[in-house]
Amino acid sequence: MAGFDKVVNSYEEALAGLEDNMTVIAGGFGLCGIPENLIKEIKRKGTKGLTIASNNAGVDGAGLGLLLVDKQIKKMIASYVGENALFESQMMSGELEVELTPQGTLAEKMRAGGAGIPAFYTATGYGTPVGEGKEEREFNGRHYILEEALQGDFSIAKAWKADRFGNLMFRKTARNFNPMAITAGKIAVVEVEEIVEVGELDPDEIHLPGIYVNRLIKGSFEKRIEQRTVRSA
Amino acid sequence: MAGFDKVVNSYEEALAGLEDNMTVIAGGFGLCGIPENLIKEIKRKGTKGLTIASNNAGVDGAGLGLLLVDKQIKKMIASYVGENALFESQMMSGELEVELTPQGTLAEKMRAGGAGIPAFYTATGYGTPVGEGKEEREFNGRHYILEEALQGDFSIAKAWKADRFGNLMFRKTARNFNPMAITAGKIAVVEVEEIVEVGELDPDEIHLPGIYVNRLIKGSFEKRIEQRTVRSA
Amino acid sequence: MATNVTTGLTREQIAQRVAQEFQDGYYVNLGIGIPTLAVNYIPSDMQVMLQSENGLLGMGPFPLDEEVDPDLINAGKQTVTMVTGASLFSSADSFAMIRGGHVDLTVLGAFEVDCQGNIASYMIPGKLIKGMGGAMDLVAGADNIIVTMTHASKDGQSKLLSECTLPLTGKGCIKRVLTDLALMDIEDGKFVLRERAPGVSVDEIKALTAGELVIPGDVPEMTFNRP
Amino acid sequence: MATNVTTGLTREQIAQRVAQEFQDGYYVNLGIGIPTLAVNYIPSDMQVMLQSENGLLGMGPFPLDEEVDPDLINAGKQTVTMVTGASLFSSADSFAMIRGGHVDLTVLGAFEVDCQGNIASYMIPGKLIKGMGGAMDLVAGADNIIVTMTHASKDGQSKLLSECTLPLTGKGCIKRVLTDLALMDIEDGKFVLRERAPGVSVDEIKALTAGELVIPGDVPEMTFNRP
Repeated sequence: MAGFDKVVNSYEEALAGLEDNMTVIAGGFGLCGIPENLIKEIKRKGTKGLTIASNNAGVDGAGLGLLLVDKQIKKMIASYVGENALFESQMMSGELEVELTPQGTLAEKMRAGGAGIPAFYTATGYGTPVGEGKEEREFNGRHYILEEALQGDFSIAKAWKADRFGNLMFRKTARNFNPMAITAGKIAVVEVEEIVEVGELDPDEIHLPGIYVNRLIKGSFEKRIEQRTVRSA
Repeated sequence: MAGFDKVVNSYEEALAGLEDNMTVIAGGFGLCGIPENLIKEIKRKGTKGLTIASNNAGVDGAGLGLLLVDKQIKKMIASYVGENALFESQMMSGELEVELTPQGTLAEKMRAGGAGIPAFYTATGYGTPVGEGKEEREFNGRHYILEEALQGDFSIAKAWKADRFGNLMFRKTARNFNPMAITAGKIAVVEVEEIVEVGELDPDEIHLPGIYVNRLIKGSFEKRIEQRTVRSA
Repeated sequence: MATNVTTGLTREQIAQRVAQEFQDGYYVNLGIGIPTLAVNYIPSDMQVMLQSENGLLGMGPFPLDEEVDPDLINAGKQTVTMVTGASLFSSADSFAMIRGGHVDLTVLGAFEVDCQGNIASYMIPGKLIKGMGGAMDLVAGADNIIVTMTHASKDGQSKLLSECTLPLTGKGCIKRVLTDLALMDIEDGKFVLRERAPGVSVDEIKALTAGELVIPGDVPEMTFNRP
Repeated sequence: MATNVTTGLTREQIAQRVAQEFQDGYYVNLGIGIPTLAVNYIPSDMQVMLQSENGLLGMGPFPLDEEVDPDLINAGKQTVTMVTGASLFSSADSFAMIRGGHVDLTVLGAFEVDCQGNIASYMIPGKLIKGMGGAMDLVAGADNIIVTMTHASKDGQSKLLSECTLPLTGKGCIKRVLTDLALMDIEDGKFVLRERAPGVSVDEIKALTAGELVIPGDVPEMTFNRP
């Protein structure tokens, strides 16, 4: 890898150094914009004891759900974990620890982790189970709780288009948690649908600068749809 | 104004409701990307006693410097206020209160104000005059100080292109503080170089959604350059 | 205290009544279920823009079969479309918008609401815990929230309590509740009855409201001018 | 204790020595003045990308006269250009990048540095206070900082102190200082002499360093392989 060229040529190389008991921050919302192939590579590697922060935990047989089969996830930090029978059974049996985090707080915790903000106050979760054990404070007569930043040993994410320097563009709602997830990982690994030459992306239209990306790989994606809803013409 | 059409047709209308002693958050860095005509309208209106948060205070005779002539600014929250003799004399005489705020903290305070984060911790300013009187706290062995969000009665900003719904695109480094400034004002007024029809901007390339914009006006801009530096061919 | 509630609003009528809270130029976030139905009752001379918390402002209807795009879904993970003038952004930016109070109206469901403005909507202990998703951010961030729910359970237990029994989604943040029986505001620790479902008496509502209920004089019946 | 310091590095040599700290693929933020000069000494087989804290990653040289664009300036408000592969972003995103420690190397000037790693660079009480700009964020956010400065004032007063006398820009955040006389690391509350400017003796450096200075054996002279 010379200069700013972030491209790696195999998924094995993309996740080299990922070890048991590490923390991984993952992009995606439901099955939309998830790093499908990076998740499959973690399954292939068999890395265990992982703490994973991701808005959802996939479904049975897809997305992060794949990592439940061989019990590779020790702890899940997520806002919504429905639609997953295996997840439910491992959570109920206590094999899988779950830290439910409000969606906006989760997004902001990842952003904070990438932005050198160790903690912030939010009204979200005040007076609820989420606020238990957390510092409460009043600002201008409203109640807030203190939430700490989230950082990972790795982050895995999916973007639409990248140049070789790792400058990224996302597509539609597949953007979701991906930009923040990337900023919050010590080693950020991003898979994309297309890699273009440097200079092809308009600097004003880059969603996330390549400085945050350590490794970049071109993948092909299934893009499974969770709820296919259509109207008739 | 019907539906989401944010366009107003005069600068008078754009700043209607701006009154003495209000707080204004302004975009711009130096003289780059400043809301030139909105500043001129404040000068014309003669609004006094203003608290203005902006990275800089303009220069003599341009930008926010114009508001010093008739002593319209009571307090300035900025990171850098050099290159302005009138500013210096009013500051030295005590007519003008100045709250120096580190540039990144200022940007984050504006973002927090728009994002419902009342306060956050940052290492910036710890152990310096900026940290005096602020809460200090350790996270993971590092020292941080607590900084509170900034909000304004109005925000004034400049973007490059907008559609009538107020969806905005900025150009090059004229983006700077503008997006956050806009989110932090109760009434956000934005002037732009071009207003296009709704649907002309690619939803993936909008830098700031129109939900943050209350009033939109097309202006013409001088774009004065502070330091013209060139190389020879 | 089982009560026969046959005269309440249908899901469609609740949605229709919710739509009457919309104003021209409103940015609205609608929860899954009944709230989403309200879209069908937006008057044709009014513009309302829907925020989907996964990163879309300007959500359109479901796609035609040939328009389906796996990269374009709503917060319920359903495939959707965008309206003209839509914008896309990250989850952090989406919740900055929500938490910062920029959305004009939020409509969402609940298991219980109490007259302190507390809401419980995400967790029933002992049952499967799926998570709060964006609901806690939505109730904490919005100034203007309408909760839509059934007034009582099928066996007649009130869901409008003096104090929620389930774990809270938000504390002291609900000011307006629309049920199949009534529209109520929450003021000073009391439910204030504003409108009755057609054919439902004040006494019926009283009987099914466990929290303190104030009846401010004559309570009008809801009207549905756009059926 | 006026000392004759004629043998120190020139501004260009300081810049040249700074450039030796660059590595291929480094994202670098350079302060105004000497740090900026370092760009001229980047080896041709090395890629370094410059961050300008007003919202640009990939800053290029000054523009040709016909390229000047008032919308494209650096943090010193000078007109600049972009290199191929540049990206643009807001000030909040720029300082997220800086504060989050994503920039590999930061080079900036100072009035004083002490052996506790403190730096004073923005304010001289009694003189005009212009403000800290982005300097406090830069020193707090970066792991890898080089301070470039003159070793002593014109009248021979050391600027490398046991404790800064001016208001601090940052506390305990400086680990490496390059002056016209020496390159030093700061370790365990002491300056550690790493390199001497050509022709400058250890004793001369010692005499002009007010903070505790450690001499780890033989201290080599700086070399400038790319003049």
